[in-house]
Amino acid sequence: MRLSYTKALNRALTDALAADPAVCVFGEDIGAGMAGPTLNLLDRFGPGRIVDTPLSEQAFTSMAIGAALTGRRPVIEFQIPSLLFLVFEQLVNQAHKFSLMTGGQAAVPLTCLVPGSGSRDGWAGQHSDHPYGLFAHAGVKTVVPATPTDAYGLLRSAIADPDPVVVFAPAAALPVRETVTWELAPIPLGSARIHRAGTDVTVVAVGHLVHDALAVAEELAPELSVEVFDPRTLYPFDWAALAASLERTGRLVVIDDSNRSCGIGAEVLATAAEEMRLVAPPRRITRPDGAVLPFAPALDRAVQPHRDQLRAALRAFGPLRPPHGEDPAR
Amino acid sequence: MRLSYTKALNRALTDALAADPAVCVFGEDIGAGMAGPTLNLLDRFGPGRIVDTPLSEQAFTSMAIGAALTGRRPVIEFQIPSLLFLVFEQLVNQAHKFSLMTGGQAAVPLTCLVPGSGSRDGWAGQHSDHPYGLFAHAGVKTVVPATPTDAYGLLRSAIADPDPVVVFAPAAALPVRETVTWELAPIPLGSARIHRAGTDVTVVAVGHLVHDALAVAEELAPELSVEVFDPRTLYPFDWAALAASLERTGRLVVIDDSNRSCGIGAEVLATAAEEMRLVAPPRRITRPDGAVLPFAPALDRAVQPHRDQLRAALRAFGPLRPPHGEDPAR
Amino acid sequence: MLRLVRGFEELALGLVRSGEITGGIHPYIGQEAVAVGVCAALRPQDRITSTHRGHGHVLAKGADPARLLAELLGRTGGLNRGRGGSMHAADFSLGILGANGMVGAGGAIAVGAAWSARQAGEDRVAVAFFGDGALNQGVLLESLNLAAMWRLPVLFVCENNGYATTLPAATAVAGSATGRAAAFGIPAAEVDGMDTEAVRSAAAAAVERAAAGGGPGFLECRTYRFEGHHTMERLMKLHYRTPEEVADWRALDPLPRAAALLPPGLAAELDASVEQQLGAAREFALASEHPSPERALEHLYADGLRPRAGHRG
Amino acid sequence: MLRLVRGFEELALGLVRSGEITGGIHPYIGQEAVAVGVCAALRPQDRITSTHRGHGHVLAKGADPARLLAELLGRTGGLNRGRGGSMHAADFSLGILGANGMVGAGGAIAVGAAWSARQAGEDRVAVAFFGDGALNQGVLLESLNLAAMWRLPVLFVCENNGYATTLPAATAVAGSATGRAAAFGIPAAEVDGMDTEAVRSAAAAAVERAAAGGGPGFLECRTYRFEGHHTMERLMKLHYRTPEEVADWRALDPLPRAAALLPPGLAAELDASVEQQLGAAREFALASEHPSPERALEHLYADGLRPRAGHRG
Ligand SMILES: Cc1ncc(C[n+]2csc(CCOP(=O)(O)OP(=O)(O)O)c2C)c(N)n1
Ligand SMILES: Cc1ncc(C[n+]2csc(CCOP(=O)(O)OP(=O)(O)O)c2C)c(N)n1
Ligand SMILES: [Mg+2]
Ligand SMILES: [Mg+2]
Repeated sequence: MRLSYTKALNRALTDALAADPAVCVFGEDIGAGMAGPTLNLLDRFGPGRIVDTPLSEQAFTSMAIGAALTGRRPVIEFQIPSLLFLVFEQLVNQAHKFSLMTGGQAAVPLTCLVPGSGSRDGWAGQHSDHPYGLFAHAGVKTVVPATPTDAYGLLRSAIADPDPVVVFAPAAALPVRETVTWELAPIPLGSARIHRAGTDVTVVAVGHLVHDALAVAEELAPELSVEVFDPRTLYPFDWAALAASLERTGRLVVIDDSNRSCGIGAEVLATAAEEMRLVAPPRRITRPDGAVLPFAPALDRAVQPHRDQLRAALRAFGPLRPPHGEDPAR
Repeated sequence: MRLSYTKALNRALTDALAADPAVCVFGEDIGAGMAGPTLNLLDRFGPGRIVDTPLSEQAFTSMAIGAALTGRRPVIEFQIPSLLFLVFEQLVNQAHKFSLMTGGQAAVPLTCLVPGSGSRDGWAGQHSDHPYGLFAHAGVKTVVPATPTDAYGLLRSAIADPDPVVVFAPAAALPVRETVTWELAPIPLGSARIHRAGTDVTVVAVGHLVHDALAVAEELAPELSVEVFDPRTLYPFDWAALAASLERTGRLVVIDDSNRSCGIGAEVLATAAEEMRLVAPPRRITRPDGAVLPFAPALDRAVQPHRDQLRAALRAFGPLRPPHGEDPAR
Repeated sequence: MLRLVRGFEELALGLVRSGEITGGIHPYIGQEAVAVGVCAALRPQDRITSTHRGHGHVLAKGADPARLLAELLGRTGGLNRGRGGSMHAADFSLGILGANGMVGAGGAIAVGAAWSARQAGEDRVAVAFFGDGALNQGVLLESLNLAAMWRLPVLFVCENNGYATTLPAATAVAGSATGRAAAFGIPAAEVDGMDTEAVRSAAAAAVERAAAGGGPGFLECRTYRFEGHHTMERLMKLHYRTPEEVADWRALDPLPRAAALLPPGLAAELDASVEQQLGAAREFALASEHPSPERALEHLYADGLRPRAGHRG
Repeated sequence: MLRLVRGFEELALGLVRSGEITGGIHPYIGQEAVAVGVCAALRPQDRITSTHRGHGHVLAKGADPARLLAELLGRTGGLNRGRGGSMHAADFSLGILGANGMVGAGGAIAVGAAWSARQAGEDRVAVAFFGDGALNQGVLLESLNLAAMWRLPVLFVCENNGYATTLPAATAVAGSATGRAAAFGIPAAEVDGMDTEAVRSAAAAAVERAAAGGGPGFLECRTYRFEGHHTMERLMKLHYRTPEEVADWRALDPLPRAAALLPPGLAAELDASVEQQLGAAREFALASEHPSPERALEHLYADGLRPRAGHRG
């Protein structure tokens, strides 16, 4: 089966709705399935569970919290990433805190799905953020799948999780397709995936950048052996897997399409520097500090991390596999 | 003159209002001066400039943005740190972005002041956050003064700045008093302050923790020479000063009262690991990942960084100044 | 119940003064008729969301005063095991979805609970308590629209005590509370919030209608808090209310008003039983254990995920 | 002006189709009478905030079509130097505080501009344009209260085109737009949004009152967009409107209606001049330079602060 990323999200929602009558979906224009993941859900599950909402993000998010507190498993689809700013209070100060504040009486099994996070050509400053780092800082479970299979499996786990989870589906990952010959299944939150094994450098790539990292790793294969590490879940992060990878490579580059300061790139570098094996200074490739995406397409692209930067960062470790096959770093 | 931190904020507002008729203040219960910084402002400057607002944080923050776009220099006082979550869209997606999105036509000289950020005994989960890292990630100028003099000087600069600035006045710093024999004056944003010179370890301490770091540094003086580095502004960070400090010490500990993952502690460690001189793995002392402050006072305190942890982290570098005066690390 | 709520608050005030309750409280004294009247109209399966000034609602919906008091004291025997304190007290087993530290936040949560009940096919009404200050909070206004549009079984109870901290409602709320609700198509009534029976009967009508599928209701209860906004206010010199105004409202105290309706002797009997109950509550609460600091982050995640500590070793 | 706005959108639609405008636009076609009518009632010093569907407002308030088009093309000659694009087009020199990508956000910004003018002692009215979808956005509802409470010189213009993307206003807005405004004490009128003159005269009355210190006003303009929500809609099969409904509204097209009022011959003359103006705009815009990628973060901070790059070297 040929599976697109968006279709995988749609399948995950469909399967979750079919499996558990407590699952329901809120969002704008989801009846029409405008963004893709909710296509045909209204026909199949009806307006009692697929709720087209007015433009009241704060209230319908709070409603979903109220529903989650009383036995439902709501999913909210947000049309644009910056809507998460609008409901930041609801997610971080309410949903995230209920369990502790009530001494374990309450749980908020709420999933927020953002199909099309990050830059979409021409959507400009207010629609192009990639704010996953904010949720990782707050401690809300945060997922950024890179492939259709992972999108399916992680979204299923997010919906099944008893805590709030935010799932970012990067716009640049939506066109990804996979030929799927296996059974789609839930993938546990908090487990990383090594897409490509390597021995010289670990590249931690987030979301759509996994595909860029794989391409660059292939390209540089004659020069150095790159391990491509996809955390999949940014919070909780699979630190054990990262430590194991760095045990092998000792070198680290993070490529992450969010703002530099206090981003997930910072967290990975910091934790590695504190606790893990590093034989050379780690590097990160990110958006600039405080980035706002300018409209003009060339400027928009200039603000996002790209392959040239990754290539340069990898080569900056110096020649690790000279043509003769010796390895001067060992 | 004996100056308290709160009084310093009050003086800064008074002087800024007196100096520039475009300065105005919005906030809840500011007429009564309930939180301290706005005491007596209403009497002196009148309701045309000191605006007691209804509980409409989003609208009055947007209003302040509208006023800032059209020539005013509004200051907003927020009663509790989590109100920043409620206006995250306004600050990050509107105020921060206007300058770039308009191609430089517009500026938003808006100052947000949070007197009493972080934990206040007994205020529990929703009132005890220290969300400065969120703004540093977004790229909004972020200031956390540790002393009355700095509180005065940085707040004056924040108000004079053409961009939005968020000023956090940690609850635990409010009781700090200083005997001020100098002229209070603006202090430029983005410049760090070294409170205590040292040669063995640099402790980057944020806000009220500067005072804890100083106490621990004194206490451990016989064992090791600690430099206490107060960034004062978390964004933009004074990287040059930090690099210079690490050039001297080569060892780094950050103590920061915010959540660990993707916090300012992560940023400092990451940047140091990437670009600066480190002779030992850096460390950070923070709140735990995803922390929510429990109500019971002993639990609340257990979640905040404290001196014991700093002491332990410093001692973990091993004996640097043995009784004989030799320095095995050199 | 009026007496219990009043007595509880007086007890708590004493424990704030003696330093045993950390952080103070927002006393409910004066407003008891609202919580008691509304909750008297509710069925056990109904749910409520409350506010920063929540003790009255929590007690009136049936929470154990001993466990509420233990919560205010931060003890393991507390409703929330000492993790929530005054502003987050909750008892989910009784449909008390919690006090809330954010003004207006409970409104839409209650709407969600109402939606949830309908989706689950359960006959439950949800009640949102909130103050006049919350009338200007966007999320609350949004939630009026959703409740109306979807005809949800929810009752909005605005306790208009005339002030949001120091800000008079008269200078904060354009138009009227009931006018706003009506503009969203929600039947709205103004009630004397110092009269328990008036509140109860208005609430009962609204609950009955909501339960029967008639959609949301809205009550504005005119009331007054006799104490400061927060216990901390005693340390400040604030002049936002005149002593005369306070005295005028104190004259409307719902307690004597309710007592006057009782058969002779019963009032004293009730007083005695409340006193006994509160004495026991005090004893229980003060004897309850303090939670141990190592367990500070227990319950942070419902799946038991243990977060990384803030330091190593 | 009606023709200019219509012609501009048609030109822009062509450039979207040919791929020269990246990301598409939210076409204003059909709603021109609102922007043109309201802005005809404004004085040069007055200010506006606009929406994601903002071209009409920006042009009607006087922006240069050539520079607006260059903006949509992301060129340095654009109003925002190519940094904003369709959803953020602004001309502060003309009091155009910008289109805005967040529904409802412009409302309270306009209230702030009105407050600002009053505080500065200037006679300026602020106008907030927004759609029916924004009627359910908390910040907008909050801003109605602030404007009313403080009697600010602001005019709220709700362009009710019947839909928020695919969601019919009838299933999203409980009560009515004007009823909501009235509940906050704001004089509110419903106007035929397909009739430029009706809109102009209603707006003029409200602006005059606001400027004279009479406080805010609210107009609900019933209108319709003839095109899809966004140009991308052409690629989707959506069925939220019937072809009959679209045809009925197209019959009310404000352009022929306005043309019929002109002396014979003038319409054609105006058409020709608009065509010429737009031809020149197209030429200017397509000839304008693309900004250079090294300058991607110019203007990020008004004080010139240069952020750290996202990579080293
Ligand atoms: C959204 C929000 N804004 C501000 C505050 C700070 N605050 C707590 S209570 C309060 C006043 C609330 O007034 P009202 O809603 O009338 O309730 P009352 O205190 O009168 O019971 C304020 C401003 C808050 N907790 N949440
Ligand atoms: C706060 C917010 N919610 C959702 C969106 C996504 N969105 C953009 S336009 C739109 C519909 C707006 O409807 P309306 O206000 O009626 O304006 P119209 O498009 O009809 O002109 C939506 C949902 C947004 N940009 N901002
Ligand atoms: Mg009140
Ligand atoms: Mg519309």
